Amino acid sequence: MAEAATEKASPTDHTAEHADDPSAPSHTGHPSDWEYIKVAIFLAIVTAAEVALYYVEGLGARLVLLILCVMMVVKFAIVAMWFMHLRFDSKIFRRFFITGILLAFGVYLIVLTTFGVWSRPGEHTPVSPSPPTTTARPG
Amino acid sequence: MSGRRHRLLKCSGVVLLLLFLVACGSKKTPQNSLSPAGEYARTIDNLIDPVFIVAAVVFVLVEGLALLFVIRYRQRPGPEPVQVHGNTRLEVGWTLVPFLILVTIAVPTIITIFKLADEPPNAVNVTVIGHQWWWEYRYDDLGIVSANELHLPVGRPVQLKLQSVDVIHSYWVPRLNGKTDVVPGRTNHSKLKAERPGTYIGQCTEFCGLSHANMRNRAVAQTPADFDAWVKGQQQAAVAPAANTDAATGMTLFTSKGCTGCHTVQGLSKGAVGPNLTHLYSRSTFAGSMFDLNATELRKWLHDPPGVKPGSKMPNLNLSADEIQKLIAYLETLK
Amino acid sequence: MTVTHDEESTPTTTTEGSHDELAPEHPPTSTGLSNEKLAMWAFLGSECLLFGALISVYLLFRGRSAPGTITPKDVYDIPYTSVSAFVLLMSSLTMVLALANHQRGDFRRFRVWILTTALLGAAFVGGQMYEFTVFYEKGLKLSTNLFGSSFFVLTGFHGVHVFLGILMLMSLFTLSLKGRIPESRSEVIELGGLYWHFVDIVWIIIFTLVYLVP
Amino acid sequence: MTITTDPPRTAVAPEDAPPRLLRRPSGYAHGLWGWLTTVDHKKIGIMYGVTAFIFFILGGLEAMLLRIQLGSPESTFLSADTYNQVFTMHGTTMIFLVVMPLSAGLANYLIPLMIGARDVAFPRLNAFGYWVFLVGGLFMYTSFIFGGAPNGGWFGYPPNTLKAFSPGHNIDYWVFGLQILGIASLTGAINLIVTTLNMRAPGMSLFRMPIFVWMSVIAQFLLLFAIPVITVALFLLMFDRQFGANFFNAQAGSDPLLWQHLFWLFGHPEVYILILPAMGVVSEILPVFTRKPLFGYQVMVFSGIAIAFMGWGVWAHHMFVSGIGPVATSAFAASTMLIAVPTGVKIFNWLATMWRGQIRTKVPFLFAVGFVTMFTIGGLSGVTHGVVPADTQQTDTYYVVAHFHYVLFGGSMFGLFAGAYYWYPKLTNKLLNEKLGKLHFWLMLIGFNLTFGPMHLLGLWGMPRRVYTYPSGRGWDFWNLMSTVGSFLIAISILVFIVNMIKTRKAGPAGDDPWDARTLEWTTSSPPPEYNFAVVPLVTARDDLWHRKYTEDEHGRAIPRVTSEEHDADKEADTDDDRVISAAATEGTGTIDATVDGGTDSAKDGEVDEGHDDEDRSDEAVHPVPTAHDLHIHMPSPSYWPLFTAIGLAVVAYGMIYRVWIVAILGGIWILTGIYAWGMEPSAEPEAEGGQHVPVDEPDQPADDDPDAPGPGSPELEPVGS
Ligand code: HEA
Ligand code: HEA
Ligand code: HEC
Ligand code: CUA
Ligand SMILES: [Cu+2]
Repeated sequence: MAEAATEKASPTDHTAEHADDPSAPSHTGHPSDWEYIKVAIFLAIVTAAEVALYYVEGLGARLVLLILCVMMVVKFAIVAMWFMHLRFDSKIFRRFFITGILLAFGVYLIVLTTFGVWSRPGEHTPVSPSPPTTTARPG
Repeated sequence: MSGRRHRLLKCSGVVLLLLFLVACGSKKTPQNSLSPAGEYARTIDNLIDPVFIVAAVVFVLVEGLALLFVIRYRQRPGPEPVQVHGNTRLEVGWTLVPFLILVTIAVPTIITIFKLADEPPNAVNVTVIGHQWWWEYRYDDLGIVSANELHLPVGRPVQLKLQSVDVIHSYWVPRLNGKTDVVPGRTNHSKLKAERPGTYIGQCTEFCGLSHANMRNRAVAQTPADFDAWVKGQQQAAVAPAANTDAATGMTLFTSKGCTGCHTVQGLSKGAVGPNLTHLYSRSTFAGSMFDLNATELRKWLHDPPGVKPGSKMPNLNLSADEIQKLIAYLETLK
Repeated sequence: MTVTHDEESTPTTTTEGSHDELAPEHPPTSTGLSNEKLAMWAFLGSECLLFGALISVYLLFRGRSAPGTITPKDVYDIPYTSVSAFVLLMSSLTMVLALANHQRGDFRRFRVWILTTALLGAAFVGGQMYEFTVFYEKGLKLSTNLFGSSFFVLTGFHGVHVFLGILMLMSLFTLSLKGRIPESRSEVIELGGLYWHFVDIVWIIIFTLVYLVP
Repeated sequence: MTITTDPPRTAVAPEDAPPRLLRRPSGYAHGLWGWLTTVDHKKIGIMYGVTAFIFFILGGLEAMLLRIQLGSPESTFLSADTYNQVFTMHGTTMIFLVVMPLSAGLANYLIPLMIGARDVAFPRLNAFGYWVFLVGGLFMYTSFIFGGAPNGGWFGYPPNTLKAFSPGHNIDYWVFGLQILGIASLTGAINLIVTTLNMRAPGMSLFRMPIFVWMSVIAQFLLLFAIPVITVALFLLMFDRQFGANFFNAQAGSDPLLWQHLFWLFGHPEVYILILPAMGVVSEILPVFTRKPLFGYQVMVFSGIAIAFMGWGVWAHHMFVSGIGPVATSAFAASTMLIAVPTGVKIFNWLATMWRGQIRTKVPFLFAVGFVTMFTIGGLSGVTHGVVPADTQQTDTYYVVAHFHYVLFGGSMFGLFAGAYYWYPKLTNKLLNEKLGKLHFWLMLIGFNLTFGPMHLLGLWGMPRRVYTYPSGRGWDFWNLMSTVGSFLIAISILVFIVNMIKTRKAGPAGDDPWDARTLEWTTSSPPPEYNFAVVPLVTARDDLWHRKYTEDEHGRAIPRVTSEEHDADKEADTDDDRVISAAATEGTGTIDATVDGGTDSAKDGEVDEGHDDEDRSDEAVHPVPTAHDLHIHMPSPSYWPLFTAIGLAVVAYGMIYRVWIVAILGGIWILTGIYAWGMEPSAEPEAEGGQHVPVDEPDQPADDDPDAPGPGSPELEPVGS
């Protein structure tokens, strides 16, 4: 019964989905070229750091992995938010993209986990089927 | 309301009866997964039955209501119906109730999963190797290699290491345990246990090509004594037949025709493509338990294996009737 | 699903105007978003699962290759790849500059930048082809081992995406030369840009997870 | 969507217009070319439906072969190899060439009508989607001619499908065929998503959309994210088969389970893609024939969304016995069972919709109830699958076959048949014969249960699936025979349906709203004009049409709004044309301002609504229907390029399969040519060239101040878009 009211309510309800506010159109409020360049410089520095890290000896593999992933995510986010304007653009776009990313991340993470790739990172030894091509063992 | 409960009870009674029918008669249905003959299968069965009952109740409820409403509320004189748009309490209700029901199913399920996963103590270890389209068994610590018919002692668990040399198969003896896929590149594990002596049949259940339907297997449960006897027998080498008998010529043919290239006859050959024939006649069936083991079937087989078993990896060797006769004579000595 | 909040919805008073006034900034769609851009973002969302799968396959096969066959260590040339990664990264900058210039109607600069972007992209693809041949000579083929299969397929897929992107940029360039992309249509550029940046983003991940991770 | 009265825009200046390879069909082309070049979502929807039904006959005939073979033990009716091809093609056909396209067809036809749009967001992309589907389907079926159809099962597990074990081209056809079909689904998904989000009529907020639109668009989202996964899987398999890669080669240290994960990661969302539209259909039909609104609309929407989300977390329930370990199986068992909850909510809400209704037991209703009851059975067996230890007994037996036929046939097909009977009058202005319809229903219901009910027993009694033969003495003989008998009943019932359609050709006009329905598609004429609505409707409520016709008295009972005879007049569909059209015209000019502003909201306030309510409520009664031209409605022009481009895909595929690289390359060039020409031709020809008007907000339309700007179909977008 509760819904009876809302269902025939004045049209101004249920207009919720109009996510994009045209009064903040996607083309306004964009950074200036200079800002873009600053962003790019930052990205370049991070990349350099990544490569440098590759040559650094001594740190544990896991630590390196961690740092690399952090830097990767940072770069990813910056390009998406500034160059792809997600920062300024409609929520809907962001939702589409983020849904894709999270979904991909989630499911593939589970897949990899079921294969136990985290257990011994790197040196996984595949089970070789003991093919009876090796002559059958007599008693 | 009470009327409905009444009907509900009646119907679930009917369903239980049906369940009984399904379970009964393992004579008529030797591959029946609902007539367990071993601990593990029984564990599963004990889990299925209550689940089926829950399902039956839900079934009766839903179908009953559907029927009731369709009949009760068919178009009838009178005003238009009241426009009901929903009822939050009800909807929350029939979200929660199924949820709770499912939780009560999930808990025992997960417990059983782990119960069935752990390795049994003092088990007979057998490596089961899937081939297109037959099964090879290796009792590694007993030094036995056999095919298609798995022997196991009653009351003692058998731990299976499952491997494949070609495609994915699935090993299944319904009355002893559920199935487990046999995946090339990995080793899967399963286990069997029989309560009573007897022959329990099964077959490959993962589509594995042309003769998937003909890739069958048996589990022969024996009293410990019989089992030990069988083990002794299997561990013997083959005895060469007495000179200038048919069997003897058969044996020479067995080499000259290249059988040795694929088959192991212990003491004679070390072929590994086909089943080990050393104790062929200790088995009751052959070629993936497709045929009963006897001269007539063997004759058909040797005449044209792929002809009688589509795609069989044993080629047609164009043997003459006479050669076949001799070969069979030889094979019959492989007790 | 996109169910959002009232306060964002258009005030009923706005734009009593004719179409010319509101084109193209707010297409007269229910969301006020242009169909093309929505479609592009949907497509990019879908692409995430495509590359996600390929990358996961590569990670899954890390170190699973048959023993004694070529490993990443044997073939990777990090300094070289770093340069091409840098090149692609910068192409994102030039792309966004191209768009910015187009939006403010500076078509000459726009063409300069978009051409640079295409060139940088071409440099990247060329570099990748060279890398492939080097690996090939070192004996790494698609069929050599799991590493070969997953590496070539993953990076190859990405390469193809870049290549398509270049075709796209070039046609934008020529169209603009013919004066067929006025300021009002700069969204077309934006769409091309979105795709281009996405390809760049993917490489950011590949570079780290495939090349750098020990 | 609006009517515009301003003069046609200036044509593409010839000089910078690209050379036309083919003369573009002008206007709303009719006859064969009309169909080959159409971009009208209704025509495309019909083509989807017809094609899919023909494939259903094919898939069904294949099924009959299976049943005949299995009718008796040791049967030699089919050889092992033939049997494997037949069951593989049966499964592949039914899933990818029947249920998916039938749902796509319904969505194509109905979504724009239901949300009050005049077309989809990308009409040519829409046509492209259909042609790609057709090409993909035909391509796969040519394998029967060229030496053997796919024979690896509909989920083609490697290593069995690798060259080593399937040396022929059978599997190649499957790989490339599915790859092509994937393109069709992806373009379709993007198109329908954008359409639903962007093309709604004023006032049609998301939560006023008919449930069918909701469920369809949710399914499209699932496609959007699931297709790339199988695309990758198929690519890997292709690289293994064609170029000797090692992705599924155990000897090289790979793990065949990789395929299973990728396939079912697609495969399980896929099964909800197959059921959600049918659920939407049922949710539309039950209210109409019970004369009550859908019980718990919001909950229905959210449970649909919940199912879609959960559908991503259960794939490994197809791998319970493949050795993924107790932890994983437990987790997936739990998630699998959880999915029963939102689905159950739907079932109970449907029941509650019937509760205390005034039920008209017309054929569409019967099929809808058939869905509810049969799907429940399939769902329950699904839950028993979720009980892992039980599943180790059931998997790959006929118990699974029973499960998925109860959900796919008892669910999807019953739902789609319900939809067929329900919307047939809208497509053709003819009502299907009730008697034959009821005969069809009962025959199908009985035959269906006789066919698939026994399979539960067979499975539990240990009969594996995908066996071309079985020995007698397993206790399977009798029920297999029964199942075969049942399948013939189904076949007969389908024949009855075909007969019904043939008989109905002579039936009288059904009228625009024969069921006294609730949603917008029934406000326009039957069949709808190419532009769907002379006046873009102004939506003021969920089930808008119902609220135009009825209101509620103090007890909440429905009472007619308009006086009864006026009401009848509507239904008999005879009103004075001129009056309505002129009304339409004024209405139209009126609506422009309301609609073209960024949001559709401005149109949504009380008094517009009142004004609208009393005015032409009878616009569905316009006969004969005026053309778009009369009303100055711009519609997109037909185009050859979608068809042209689609054909290129098959060329590439053949080239790849037979390793004639030159052919593959030519195919690629063919496709690029198509895309380029497509991009260079404006979506709508300006009138000057004998083309049609374009609605001002028709998406593909070049912006006013720049007639030459490439539309979304321009080369820089198409490689991406499709
Ligand atoms: C339309 C397609 C469709 C749908 C909707 C479903 C729905 C479900 N499926 Fe099904 N499934 C398939 C199509 C579908 N399936 C196909 C094609 C296969 C075989 C693939 C192959 O191997 O070839 C398959 C296989 C399959 C398996 C693998 C079996 C095996 O191979 O071993 C499993 C295992 O868990 C499963 C589970 C489920 C579950 C839990 C649901 C749930 O969504 C069902 C939920 C519905 C209900 C439960 C009924 C209504 C609910 C209530 C009335 C509430 C009260 C209920 C309870 C409290 C229990 N399905
Ligand atoms: C929507 C999906 C769908 C539908 C509707 C059907 C419909 C049917 N299926 Fe289907 N089936 C599958 C999906 C479907 N199936 C899938 C996915 C598989 C798994 C494949 C695999 O293992 O890989 C499968 C497997 C499968 C098997 C198991 C094969 C095996 O494992 O060995 C069997 C066996 O009986 C079977 C039977 C049937 C039957 C009898 C019908 C009947 O309902 C068909 C009835 C329809 C008709 C009969 C229409 C034909 C019309 C006429 C004949 C009228 C005459 C017209 C003219 C002559 C012009 N199917
Ligand atoms: C190219 C290899 C090859 C050759 C040569 C070959 N076989 Fe076989 N044989 C097989 C294979 C493989 C099987 C298993 C076939 C199946 O079950 O599908 C088999 C099965 C058999 C069986 C049934 C064994 C069982 O327990 O299932 C017998 C008996 C047999 N072969 C006898 C012979 C004889 C006798 C010859 C020589 C005349 C011979 N084979 C030559 C490969 C070969
Ligand atoms: Cu082995 Cu099926
Ligand atoms: Cu599933």
